[in-house]
Amino acid sequence: MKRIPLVVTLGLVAAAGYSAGAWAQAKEQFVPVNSYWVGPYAAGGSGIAGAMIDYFKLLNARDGGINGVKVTWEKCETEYRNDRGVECYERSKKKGPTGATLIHPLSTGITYSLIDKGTADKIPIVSIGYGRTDAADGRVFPYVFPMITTYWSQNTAKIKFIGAREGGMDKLKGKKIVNLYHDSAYGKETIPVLDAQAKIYGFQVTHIAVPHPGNEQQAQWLQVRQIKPDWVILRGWGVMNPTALKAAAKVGFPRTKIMGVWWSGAEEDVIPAGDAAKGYIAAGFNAPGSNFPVLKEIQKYVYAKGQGELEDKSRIGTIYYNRGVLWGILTTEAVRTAQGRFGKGQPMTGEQVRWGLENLNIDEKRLKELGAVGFMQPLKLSCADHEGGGQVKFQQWDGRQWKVISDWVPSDQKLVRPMIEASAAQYAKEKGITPRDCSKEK
Amino acid sequence: MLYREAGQFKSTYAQDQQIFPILQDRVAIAILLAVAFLLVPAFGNQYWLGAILTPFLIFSLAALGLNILTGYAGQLSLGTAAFMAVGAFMTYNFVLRIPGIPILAAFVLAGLCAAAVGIVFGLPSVRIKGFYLAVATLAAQFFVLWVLQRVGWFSNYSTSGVITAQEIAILGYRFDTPAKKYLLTLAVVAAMALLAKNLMRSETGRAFMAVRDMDVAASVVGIPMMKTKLLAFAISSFYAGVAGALHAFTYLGTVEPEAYSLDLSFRILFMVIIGGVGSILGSFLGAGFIILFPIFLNLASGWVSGLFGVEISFAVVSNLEVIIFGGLIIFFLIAEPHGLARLWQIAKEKLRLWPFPH
Amino acid sequence: MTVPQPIAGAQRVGEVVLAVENVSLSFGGVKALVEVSFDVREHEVRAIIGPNGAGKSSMLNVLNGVYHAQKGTIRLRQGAAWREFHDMDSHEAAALGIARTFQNIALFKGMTVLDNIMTGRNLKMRCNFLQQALWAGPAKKEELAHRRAAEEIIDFLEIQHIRKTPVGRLPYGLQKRVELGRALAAEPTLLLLDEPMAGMNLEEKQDMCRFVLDVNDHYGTTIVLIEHDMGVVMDISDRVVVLDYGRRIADGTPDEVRSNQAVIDAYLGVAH
Amino acid sequence: MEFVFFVEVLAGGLLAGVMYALVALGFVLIYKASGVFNFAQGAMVFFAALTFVSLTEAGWNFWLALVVTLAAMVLLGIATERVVLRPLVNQAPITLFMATIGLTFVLEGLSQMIWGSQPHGLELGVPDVPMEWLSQRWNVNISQFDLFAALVAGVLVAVLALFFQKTRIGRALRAVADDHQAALAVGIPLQHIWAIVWAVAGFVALVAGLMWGVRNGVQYALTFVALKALPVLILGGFESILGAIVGGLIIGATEKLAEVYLGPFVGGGIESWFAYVVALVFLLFRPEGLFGEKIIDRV
Repeated sequence: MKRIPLVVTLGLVAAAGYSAGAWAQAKEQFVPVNSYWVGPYAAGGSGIAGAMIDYFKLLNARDGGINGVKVTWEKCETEYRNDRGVECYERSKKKGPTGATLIHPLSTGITYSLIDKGTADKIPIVSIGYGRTDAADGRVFPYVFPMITTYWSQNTAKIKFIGAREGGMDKLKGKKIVNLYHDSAYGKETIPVLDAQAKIYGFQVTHIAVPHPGNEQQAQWLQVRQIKPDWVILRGWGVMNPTALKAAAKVGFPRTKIMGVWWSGAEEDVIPAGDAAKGYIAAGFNAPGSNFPVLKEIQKYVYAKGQGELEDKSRIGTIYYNRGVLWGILTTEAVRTAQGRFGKGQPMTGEQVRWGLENLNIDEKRLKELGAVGFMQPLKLSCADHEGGGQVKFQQWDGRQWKVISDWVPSDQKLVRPMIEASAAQYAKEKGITPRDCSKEK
Repeated sequence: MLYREAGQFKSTYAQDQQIFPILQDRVAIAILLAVAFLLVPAFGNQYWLGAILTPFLIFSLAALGLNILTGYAGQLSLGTAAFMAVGAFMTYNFVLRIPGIPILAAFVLAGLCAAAVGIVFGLPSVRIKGFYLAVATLAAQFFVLWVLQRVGWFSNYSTSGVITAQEIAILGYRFDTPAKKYLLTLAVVAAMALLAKNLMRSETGRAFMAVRDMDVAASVVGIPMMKTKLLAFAISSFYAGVAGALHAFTYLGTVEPEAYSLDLSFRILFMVIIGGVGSILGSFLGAGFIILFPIFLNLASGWVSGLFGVEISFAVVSNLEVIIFGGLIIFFLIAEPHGLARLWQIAKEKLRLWPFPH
Repeated sequence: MTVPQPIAGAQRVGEVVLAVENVSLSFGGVKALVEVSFDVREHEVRAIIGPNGAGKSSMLNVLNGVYHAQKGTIRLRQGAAWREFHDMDSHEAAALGIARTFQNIALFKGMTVLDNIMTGRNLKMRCNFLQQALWAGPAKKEELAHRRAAEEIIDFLEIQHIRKTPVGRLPYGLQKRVELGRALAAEPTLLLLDEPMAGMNLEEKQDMCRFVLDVNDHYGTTIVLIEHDMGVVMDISDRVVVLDYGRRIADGTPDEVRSNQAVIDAYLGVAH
Repeated sequence: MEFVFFVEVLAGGLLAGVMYALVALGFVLIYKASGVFNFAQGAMVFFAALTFVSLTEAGWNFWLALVVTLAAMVLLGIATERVVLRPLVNQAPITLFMATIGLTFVLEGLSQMIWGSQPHGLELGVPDVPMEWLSQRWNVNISQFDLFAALVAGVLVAVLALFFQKTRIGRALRAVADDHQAALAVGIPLQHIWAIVWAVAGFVALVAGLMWGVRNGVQYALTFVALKALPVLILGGFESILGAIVGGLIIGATEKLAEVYLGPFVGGGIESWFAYVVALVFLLFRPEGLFGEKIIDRV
C-alpha cells in the first residue's frame, strides 16, 4: 500500500495535463498569475500577485472587465524555482478561451527559461522591471517585453540624479561611486553601463560583489569605508538589502548617500534594517503611497466588499502592492489596445496581445482616466522598442514610509539603446535569428 | 500468480547475469520503453513533454550520476549542480567555438570537462570521509559557479553571464519541438542508464561497492583506493555534466550560473536518498518524488479547495504543500529507510508470493 | 584466464618464501610488536599463537600492509629472486599474491556472496571501465569466465544456496566461509587467516579445518594462520610461532612449542 | 593607517566568526549526542526568531515572549524526538540526515504559515553602530553589538560547559556522545537525552536567531545562516564545542582578510568559497579536524 501516493501522483498529474485544453468558450481573458507565496521572497511575490489580482477584480466589478470581457486568472506557485516556473507556464498557457494572455514570470531565472518557449508558443513574456535587458530590442525578441524601464536605463537615470544632487553632471568628475552588487546574473548586469558612464562623466567606479545570499557584508563595507566613495549604488536582492544598510551604519557610511535599485527599495527591504535605513534612497518605476484614485477604487470596489486578495489591508500603498497594480494596468491596457484592432469585446490571443503591447501608448490623458497620474509614467512601446518608458522616480525612507523626492528622471537612451542593440545582435548571431524588419510590421 | 520466476531455469551464467533475469521484468521494461519512445511523443502534449517528462528524465540522470558516487562508491557529495553547470556551459562553448560539431559530441566533450573538474574536487576524498567530505565538496559548488560568473569566456562575454543554448542539430536534423527534445533526452538518459547498470554489475561497480562497504578490506583484496574513488568522481561528474547539458539545451534554453545553485545540489541528493542509495531504479523514483510530487500536491490542493468550495488563502495552501511534502519525506523514511527502490523491491517480493501469504 | 588447478600429489614443505626480520610496531606509546623475526616455508601451514593482546593480528596486518612497521624488514621470494620491503601497502601486497581474512570479518556487507567472491578476482580482470560499461565482447567474456572461477570456489566451499544473498544477512559461520572464499578467489600464493574458526561450533570448525587443509593440499597455498583453539593449531600446522606482549617467545613444531616453558608460563599468566 | 585598517578587518572577521560559531554550536550539540547531521538547524533558527519577534510585535513583554519561544523550542525538540528520531533509531546516518531535511520543509512551511512571510526588524537595545571613543581616538570602527554578540557567545559556551560538566543530564549527554551503551548505564533513557539535546539546540537556535535577526532582520533568509556554519564545522569538528568557537574565529578572520586583500585582484566575491577552501586545505593535513582525535582504522 505504501507506493500508492506515487501512482496517484502520476495519475493526477496526467489528468492535469489533459484537462488543460478543456475550457469552455466564453468571453473571458485568462491571465496566469505565477508567483511565490513561500520561501525567502514570499513577501514580494505575494504582494505583487495579490495586487495584480485586486486590479483585475476592480475591472471586473467596476467595468465588467475589459470592454465586457471578464478577466480571469489562476494562481500557480513557482517557489521562485526555474523548473516550477516552467511547469506553471506550461500548465497555464492553454487555459481560457484564448490561452494565456501573457506571462509575468516574476523571476529573472524563470524569464530566461521562458524566452524560447514563449516565442515558440506566441505568448508574450512580460518582465516589468526585471529580466533580460537586451530583450528590449523587439526585433530580436519579438515576444519578450522588459517593459517600462530596464536596469540599464535605470542606471543612467541614477547617475543623472546623482549629478543633479552634486550640482550638475560636470561635477561628477573625480567623484567616487561604489557599485555594490548581488553576485549573480541580475547583479552583474549594470557593470558595463556604469563603466561606460564613468568614462563619459569622469567619475571612478568600483564594483564590489556580495556573494549570495548576502547576509554577511562585513568585508564589503570595510572596503567601502576604505574607498570613501561619494555614493554607493546598492544592487541588492532579498536579505542583502537590510544587511547592507545595517553594515553601512556599522562602518558609519551615511545612508543618504546609498542609492538602491528598485528591488532594493520596498518596505520589506528597509523595515528589517530598522533605524539604520533612515535616509536611504531608492529608485522606483512606481510610486509609493495609497493616495491615488486607482487604489481608492480598489478599496471601494474590492476591499469594501471583502473580496481583497491580501489579508493585511495596510499593505495597499506599499511598493510591492503598487507595483502589482501597475502590472495589472499594463496587462489589461495591452489587451484593450489589442481589442481596438482585433475586435472590441473579444478575448485576445497571445499573438494579438503582443500587437497590443507593441502598440501600447499610455499618455497623460489615459493615465488620468486610469487614476494613475504620478503613480506610473506615461509610456509608448513599438516594434523595436519593448521598453517604452525608461524613466525613474526616486524615493527616500524616512524611517516610517517612502517619500518621493524627485519627478520622473529620464534615462540616457543615447547611451543605452546602442548597447542593447549590440547585445541583442550577439544573441541573434549565436542563436541564428534574423531580426525582424520593423518597417514592415503593422 | 502472474509474477513469478519458478520454472524459468538458467543454464548458462550469461543468462543468470542478465540485467532482468526474470521474464516478466523483461516484458515490463520492453513495454515501458516502447511507451516512452513511441506512444508518449505521439500522444503527449507540450505540458507533459516539456514541463514534466523532460525535466524528470534530466534530473533522474543527475541523480543517477550522484547515486554512482554516493550510493555505489559511498562518497557523499554536495557539488552535483556545479558539475551540471560545467556540462551546460561547456556544451555551449563547444557548439559556439567548433562550428558544425554534432550535439552528442559536444555533450560528451562537456561531460569529460565535468569529469575532469570532478576528479580535481574528488581529491580530498582520498583523505576525508562522510559529512566532512560532503561539506568539502561544497567548495566545488561555490568555486565552480564563481569561476563561471567571473570569467567572461565561459558565457562568451555576455554582460550578465547568461548563456543561451544554440539550436540542437545532429547531421542537419533539428531537434526543435518539445517532442523531439524529449526523444533526444530520453535516448541519452536510457543509453546512459544502461551503461551505468552494466558498469555497476561488473568489476568497476564491485570495486565501488567494496570501497563503500569497507575500504580497508577493499585495499586488502587489491582494489586501488585512490584510483577507484577518483574514477567514481569522474563517472559521476560525467553523468552530472551531461545532465546539465541536457538541462540547458533540451529543457530551459537560457540559463544563468545561479540556475545551478547549492539548492539544486541538495535536491539531487534528496532524490538519491529518497529514491534509494545504490540503486539505478531509485534514482528515477527519487527524481519523480522530488520533482513531480510538489507539482501533484499543488494540483491536488487546487482540486480539493475547488471540490469543497472553500476559499483558503493561497499562501496558507502553498505553505501547507511544503509541510506535507516534508512530512511525507519523514513518513517514507520511517516506512522504509532504504528508499523507494527498496519499497518497490519488497512489493515485488510480495507479488511473487501472491496470493499466498508466505 | 586460468582456473586454479590442483597440483598433483601431496605438497611437500619447501624453501623459505617469507622472512620477517626484527619487525617493530607501536601505536602512540603502546608497543604492539618488538623485534619479531620468523620465517615461512613454501606450502607449509604456519601458525601464530599467543595470549590476547600478544600482537598476533598486528603481525598479520604488517605482513599485508594494513599497518606499517616502524622498524624491520619483510623479505618475500618471487620465483628465484627476493624482494625486500620496509613498508608495503595492502594493495601492493595483494598484487604480490598475499590474500587474507580478518578476525572480525571484513566482508562487503551490502554485496552478495557472489559479488564478494568476485571482488577477490579484481586483480585478474583486464578490461577497462569503458568496455565494462558497454558489456560487450571482451568485457562480457571476461566477466563470465571469472564467474565460472568464482562458482568453482562456491562449489568448493559448499555455499551454492546463498550465492545471491547479501552477506550482511548471513550467520557468522557462513560469513567466515565467504571471506575465505574471497581470499581464495585471488589464487594467492600466501594466505593469511586471522582466527578462521573463532566463534564457531564444533561442526563448523571441522568444516573449516577441512577447507584449510584442502586448500593447502590441492592448491599448494602457503598458509599463515592465527588460532586460539590449541587443538586445531596442533592438528593442522607444520610449525608454530608464539608471541607474547609483542615479542617472539618460541618458534618450532607443535610438539616443541607445547613443551616450551615460556609458552606454558605465558598461557598460564605467570608474571613477567 | 594601513595597519589600523588591517586591525579593523581582522577584528571584524573575528567578530563575524563569533556569529558563525553561534550557528555552528547548534549543529555540534546534536551531532555530538546523536550522530545526526541536523539539516534543520537553519530552519530552527528562523522559526525561533520569527516566533519571538511576532510575539513581541503583538505587544508581548520581551521576557514573556522569550520564555514562550523557549517553551516552543523545547516542545519542538520533544516532538522531533517522538515523531522523527525514535522511529528511526539505529538507522544509517544518511537516513537520519534526510529525515532532518523533511523536518526542514515542515518547519519552514509552518513558520510562514503561522506568522506570514513579511520580514521584521529586530532591536535588542544594543545599537549596531561603531563605538565612538574607539573611532575618534584610533579611527577603528568596532560595533557595540558585535561585542555584545561575542559576550553572548561566551556566556552561552560557559553555560553549556557548566551544563555538561555539572548536571546529571549533562554528564549523561557526554556519556552518550562517547558510547550509547555506557549511557544506558547512567540510567537515563536515550530518548530523553535526545529530546533534551534537541531542546538545548533549540535554545541555541533562538540565541543565534536573535543575534542574526538584528543584522538581517527576521525573515526567511535566516535559514541561510546555516551555510555559514558548515566550513566552521569541518574545521572545528562536528563534535567539539570549543572547535566550533575556534573554527568560527579562524574562518571569519581568514575569509574577511581574503575578501579585502585578495578579492579585488580576482574580481571579488571570493568569500563564497574561500572559507571552504581554507577548511579543505586544513583537512588534507589534519583529517580529524582541529580538536578531533586521530582515528586509526582497527581491523
